[in-house]
Amino acid sequence: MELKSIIEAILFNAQKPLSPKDLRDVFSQTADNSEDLLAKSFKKIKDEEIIALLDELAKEHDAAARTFRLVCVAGAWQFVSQPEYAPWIKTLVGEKSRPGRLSQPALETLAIIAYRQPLTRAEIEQIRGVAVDGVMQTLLERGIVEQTGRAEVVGRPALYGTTPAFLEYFGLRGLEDLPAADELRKIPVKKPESLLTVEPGLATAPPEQLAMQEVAEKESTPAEPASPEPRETSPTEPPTEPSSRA
Amino acid sequence: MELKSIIEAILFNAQKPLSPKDLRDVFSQTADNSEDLLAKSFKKIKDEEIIALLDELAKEHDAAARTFRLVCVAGAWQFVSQPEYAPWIKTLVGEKSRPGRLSQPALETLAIIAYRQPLTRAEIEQIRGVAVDGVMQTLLERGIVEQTGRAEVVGRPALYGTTPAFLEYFGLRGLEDLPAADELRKIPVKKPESLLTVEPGLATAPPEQLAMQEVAEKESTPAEPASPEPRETSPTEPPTEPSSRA
Amino acid sequence: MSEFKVQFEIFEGPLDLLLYLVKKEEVDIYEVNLTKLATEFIAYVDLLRELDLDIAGEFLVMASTLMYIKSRELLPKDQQVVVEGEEEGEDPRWELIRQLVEYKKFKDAAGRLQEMESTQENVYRRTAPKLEFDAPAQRLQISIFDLVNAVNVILKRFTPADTRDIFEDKWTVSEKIEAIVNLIRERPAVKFSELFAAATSRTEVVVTFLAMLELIRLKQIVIAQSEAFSEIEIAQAPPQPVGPPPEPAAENPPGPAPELNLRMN
Repeated sequence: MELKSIIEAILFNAQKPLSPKDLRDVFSQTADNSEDLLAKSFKKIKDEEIIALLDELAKEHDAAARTFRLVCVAGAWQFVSQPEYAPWIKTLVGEKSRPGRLSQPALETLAIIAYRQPLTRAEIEQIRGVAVDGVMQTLLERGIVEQTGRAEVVGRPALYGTTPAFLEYFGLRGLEDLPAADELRKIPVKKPESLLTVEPGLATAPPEQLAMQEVAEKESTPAEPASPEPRETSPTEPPTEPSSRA
Repeated sequence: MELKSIIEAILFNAQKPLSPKDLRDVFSQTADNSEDLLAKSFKKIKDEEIIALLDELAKEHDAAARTFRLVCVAGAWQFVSQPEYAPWIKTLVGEKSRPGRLSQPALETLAIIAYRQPLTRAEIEQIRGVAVDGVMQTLLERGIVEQTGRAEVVGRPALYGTTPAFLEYFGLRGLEDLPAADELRKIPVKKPESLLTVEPGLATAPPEQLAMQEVAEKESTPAEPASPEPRETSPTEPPTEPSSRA
Repeated sequence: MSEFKVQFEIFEGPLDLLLYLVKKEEVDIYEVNLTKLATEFIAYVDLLRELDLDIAGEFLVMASTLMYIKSRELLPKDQQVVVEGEEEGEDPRWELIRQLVEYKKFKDAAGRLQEMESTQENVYRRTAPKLEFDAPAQRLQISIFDLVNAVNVILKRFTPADTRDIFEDKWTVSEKIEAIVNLIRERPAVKFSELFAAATSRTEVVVTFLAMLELIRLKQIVIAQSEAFSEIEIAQAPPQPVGPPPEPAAENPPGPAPELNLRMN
């Protein structure tokens, strides 16, 4: 019996998703309670070993391409069915108890928080261009967003981030699994050195100069002093009051 | 999507074993509730078709040789884990505090099955004189009795027999090791003219031949025959690890 | 009017409306003619104002920003006012495009989240059936004699007549009981097989067996199996306080036979 198989068997019989630590506990307890030498030999397994085997198992099941997969959601592993079988499973086990779908504004706000966390409400509003009081309320109430701290700036505004429930709701292993995470996490577009005009007399800059990549790869602009953003990689938006708003 | 895959997905998510009829019901209900053309196309599937696919699936899973298999017990299909993973699964789900006693009806039913297998439920009921649905369920769930085939008579009723777990529990090498197996197997049991109304209390009442009084007079009678308290003098406790575990 | 209102509410904010207008132009955001965009946006907002609809403040702010951009851009470059204090990073055109690009990315991300949300609705997690881990091999507390006894009970229940057929007068259970009792008085332990070794017919075996069962039931003898597969031994039960005569079966242990505990644990 391989360790990997035992992990599979445990997960197969679990009533809820199990973390590597949960699995480690099962091995350790079984070692204590059993006379079996093999069981005893698994007394101390490292989390990393378990995780590596879990990843292997998941790959095996993906390759087998059956109707179920082994997935990790928010750090806990579970067997899940492929979504296309939902109609029949629904008949069998009934409708999933799940809160209603999120509205478009809530999804947009959530996307901003997910990719840019932690950030303040003002920063969210700057990206969305509208107030987010109502949707923030919804997201906080549903427990997919939470206050994670306070920005070290004047007024010490609250910083927000996503919760494990967020990962569960969207079936994500972790934040790194968010689609296009690399791209969206960066603060992408910075102003070119000088704007050129497209046509004589018109001030609109030609697209080339605005090409995002050029700018994005330049870390020319220093982080705003007001920025509460702790992540060095993403200097944040300037605080909310641009002159253009006046 | 193949029908076979859908069957797998259903069974994978079932909380209890499903019969071909259960599966048929899931398909039929889903057809009613769904707009999906594929789902609708499974409105009427024949049991035979389902059974054939179940057999195929079971073979596939056997061939995959993972830690679980698809098995049919008493006409109902379910995914089960291979027994060798029991120590860890036991740790996971916890031991039940419920004592593993069998009720007298269950015990009698088990005895009948053990000595007279394979036999149908009707035959068991004929011998016991009462319906055995409840106790059969218990015995099947406990895995000491299983469906072993089908009788080649009208209706092809299921035949039941004891499982290897039964032998293991009693430490028997085989059924031929059952005490007085030859004798007890042969004793004819005819259906009584009228079903005896057996009061539970009378069930073991000594028949005349046993002339208990003689013995009782000679020997001191135990205080509480009903009490199962283990006597510390009894050399009963077997060593903790039976050979089967080695 | 209500039609407009509905339409207007589709937009989450001015950026959303702007994106919509850009999309209508079928050009990349970077290539959009901001002047034209400003005109359309302002027309939209003016229309809504005329219709006396509530307009979120953000739309008005955006409208004024766009008007500013438009007015600037209509001037030849050399006549454009350089506002004092307006440094790089605050060019309103650039600022607007940057915002639009940024917003669009998150709007797209929101779209992907939405897809994941609806997929996830259809992902069912396997919840294993509840296992009863009093698995038979571990937890059943019955002995094989309980089992045999049960057969015996059934047989007796049915066939007083049959038993008479089987148990010829030659051997009676009570005689056998006495024989066993005598045997175990002489020796501390008797092998199960010994009891039957001398049997001359199958009927005698059955009678002996029944006798033994009765003695177990009466706790006159104990039966032990030191381990699985080992030979079963019979011994005299330790003396017990005298009590009432044995109750009939209902209270007879359906569960553990005290003498033999074959738990496989």
